[in-house]
Amino acid sequence: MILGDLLGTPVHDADGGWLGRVADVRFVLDGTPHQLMAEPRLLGLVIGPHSTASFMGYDRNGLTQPRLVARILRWRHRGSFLVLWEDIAMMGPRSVRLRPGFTRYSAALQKAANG
Amino acid sequence: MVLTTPGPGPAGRSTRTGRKHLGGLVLAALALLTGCSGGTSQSVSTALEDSSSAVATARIALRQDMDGKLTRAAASTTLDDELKEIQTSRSTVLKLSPATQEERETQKQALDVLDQCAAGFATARAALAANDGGAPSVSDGDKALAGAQDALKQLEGKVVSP
Amino acid sequence: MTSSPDPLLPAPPVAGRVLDAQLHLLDRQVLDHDGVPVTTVDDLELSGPAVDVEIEPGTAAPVVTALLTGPVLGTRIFGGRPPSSRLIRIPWKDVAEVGVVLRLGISGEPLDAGWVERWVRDKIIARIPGGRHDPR
Amino acid sequence: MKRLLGVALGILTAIGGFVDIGDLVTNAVVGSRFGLSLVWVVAVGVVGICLFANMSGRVAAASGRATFEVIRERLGARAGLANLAASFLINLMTVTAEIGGVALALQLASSVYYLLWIPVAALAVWLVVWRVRFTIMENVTGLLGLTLIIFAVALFLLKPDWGMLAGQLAPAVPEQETVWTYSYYAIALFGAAMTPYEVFFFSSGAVEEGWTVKDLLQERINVLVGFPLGGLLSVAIAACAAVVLLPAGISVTSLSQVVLPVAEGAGKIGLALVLVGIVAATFGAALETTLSSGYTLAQFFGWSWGKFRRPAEAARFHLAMIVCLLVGIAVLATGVDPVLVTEYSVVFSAIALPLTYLPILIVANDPQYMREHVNGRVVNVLGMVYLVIILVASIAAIPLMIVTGAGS
Repeated sequence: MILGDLLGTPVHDADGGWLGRVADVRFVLDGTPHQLMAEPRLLGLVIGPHSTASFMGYDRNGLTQPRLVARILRWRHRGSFLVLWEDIAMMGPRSVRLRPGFTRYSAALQKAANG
Repeated sequence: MVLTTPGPGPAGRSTRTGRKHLGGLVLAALALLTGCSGGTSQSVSTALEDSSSAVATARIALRQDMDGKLTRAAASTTLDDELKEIQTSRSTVLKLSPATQEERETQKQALDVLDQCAAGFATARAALAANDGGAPSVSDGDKALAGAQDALKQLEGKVVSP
Repeated sequence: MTSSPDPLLPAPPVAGRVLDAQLHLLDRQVLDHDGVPVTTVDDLELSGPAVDVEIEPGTAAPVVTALLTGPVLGTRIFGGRPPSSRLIRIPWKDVAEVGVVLRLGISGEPLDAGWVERWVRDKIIARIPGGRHDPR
Repeated sequence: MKRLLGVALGILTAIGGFVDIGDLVTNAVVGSRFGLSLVWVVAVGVVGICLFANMSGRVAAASGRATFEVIRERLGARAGLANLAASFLINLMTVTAEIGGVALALQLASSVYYLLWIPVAALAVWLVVWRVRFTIMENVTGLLGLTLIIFAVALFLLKPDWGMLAGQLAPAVPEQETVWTYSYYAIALFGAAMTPYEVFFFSSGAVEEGWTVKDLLQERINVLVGFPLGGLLSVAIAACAAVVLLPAGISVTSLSQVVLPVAEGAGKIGLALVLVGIVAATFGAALETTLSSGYTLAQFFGWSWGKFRRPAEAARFHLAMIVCLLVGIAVLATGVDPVLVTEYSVVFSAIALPLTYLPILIVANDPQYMREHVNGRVVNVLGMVYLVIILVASIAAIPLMIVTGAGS
């Protein structure tokens, strides 16, 4: 599948309850490099209940300036959370379903991991 | 839009320094908004205003030409530009469809004055083309335009928008 | 604002570098190994999972297999999607570095992603006198 | 010594390159109708362009990324494309206006009808874009554009009543105008001073010339000294119109009226100099806007771009510019008044300002791009203040355009 199909797709829990839309897709480079770089492995989905527009970088912990812009963008993305690949039951271009008892993690990127 | 077009010279200069009261301005703007939909006299007075700006420009250009401050190329280009302005105003006035006898009268007077302006421009351009010494002279052109300017001002005074 | 505590658990730590698709990959400039712009990342292709099929617990996570470019930009913006055969791919194995831009480890010249550029160059620009003149 | 020379040259070209057809026409129109009562807008606009040109130059020097790459990356494909469409169309309007300006100035010099000059001007623009080195192009047009200083000289030679001129400086609506036309022209002046193409061009130029963080100081001096002096030139244009045209009841609608005050004050020599200056300034701006249309398209789609490459190595970039010039010629060939195109282009520029300046402000704070060169606190506060001003101007522009019938 292609990533564009996934972004903005509605996300439901196991009972069909609406959780939000896919705001971003998180990958991790932790495999063995085949040639130049490791292939990015899908780590999980960032799900936003309010807006799926770009975070413009403000989901990174370090970015807090200018204050007003940071505040507005954070507010637009309030309630966003990360679910891991292990908690995803089904994926498609029209909907994503999570497994029962999935865990919501903070969507914030750790600055150190971001390099 | 606003009809107190100042005349040339220091008299005009002094009116410019006056400032309107803000409340009056808002009222004027509202009146303007409601009255903007049409009105022969409104369109005519705009056309006359544009034309008197054009004639005034042409007179400055001619005077500068006589004083040796302006090149022929620049002077004749200026006249061409301003004549175009007069022609635009004339076709605007011509296209109006006046509703009352009074408005028809206004339209006719405006067309007459604009024709006088165009004639003044013709004289002035011929003077520039005649390349010194010939007839008409540049000062003849300026005189013709001065006449047109007076006629414009008179009519502007008469046409008061509602 | 930053001091307001996040009520959610922090994500479990991972060993490698974390990349968010929108933030770090999509819409970034792609340069070849000589620093010549090739394209932008218009979309990404994943190795899975099968669309609308129940994912068995324990299934290995899908990986990014290729950068996509070309008509896929239009469909990403206006909806729909081009047939798989019309996707222009740059395999992930050719990506050398992900930073402010993505750098490839290869030359951009033979890539499918450059065919329009090559066509315009060969049919139009190179035929105008001075088209190959070095300005420096 | 060589370094000092570089700084001087940079400042001079920044002054000469500041004024374009938009500044010329808008300032003369405003001077002839509002006197100097809108000069404060020029001041606000100049501070704004200094702020954001400096910021975009810093982003380009620190990260090697020009403004439109940043815009696409931050706004995403969809909002980025909307931005591209708006910026590109406005840019195309500006290209058209600048080429028309070159042709009008050449008509004033030669009395050959301007429509005949248009293909000549466009061809000359293309040849320079195709062949001439970036720095030479910048320096020659910038230095020749400096002859516009004649506006300031002419102002002195006109021996105006300085006290009365100074009295006009207070922001107030003249009697024969309305608040609406006053606000409309305030936005037009603001748009003319802050035209987005200047930022596209400035940041792409920094990449063209291979600036690094070492060049930041010089860049800052160029902008902070050159642009305000360029702004003073704008004020001189308005003041000349206010002294000669306003008392005669003339409101400017053509380029010939813009130069009359200079002839009045400085005679034929002044006229010759001002025509050289106008041709150089509009020709320089035609080059900048033509390049900017190539830059924005290429940077959005990730094409290879730049005058530092052979044309064949940036084929789509060069093709896009050729097409833009042809479109500009076609638009002008319809006989549309270039001065009118200019007046609309500056207002539309004002409308599109937030689209350009918000992403720059955000990226200039991003350490991934900027490392230690992120914005300081003062710059951020100023940036936010300007973002609000820009937003207000942008939202108010269209309603004001309708209410005033585009300022008539």
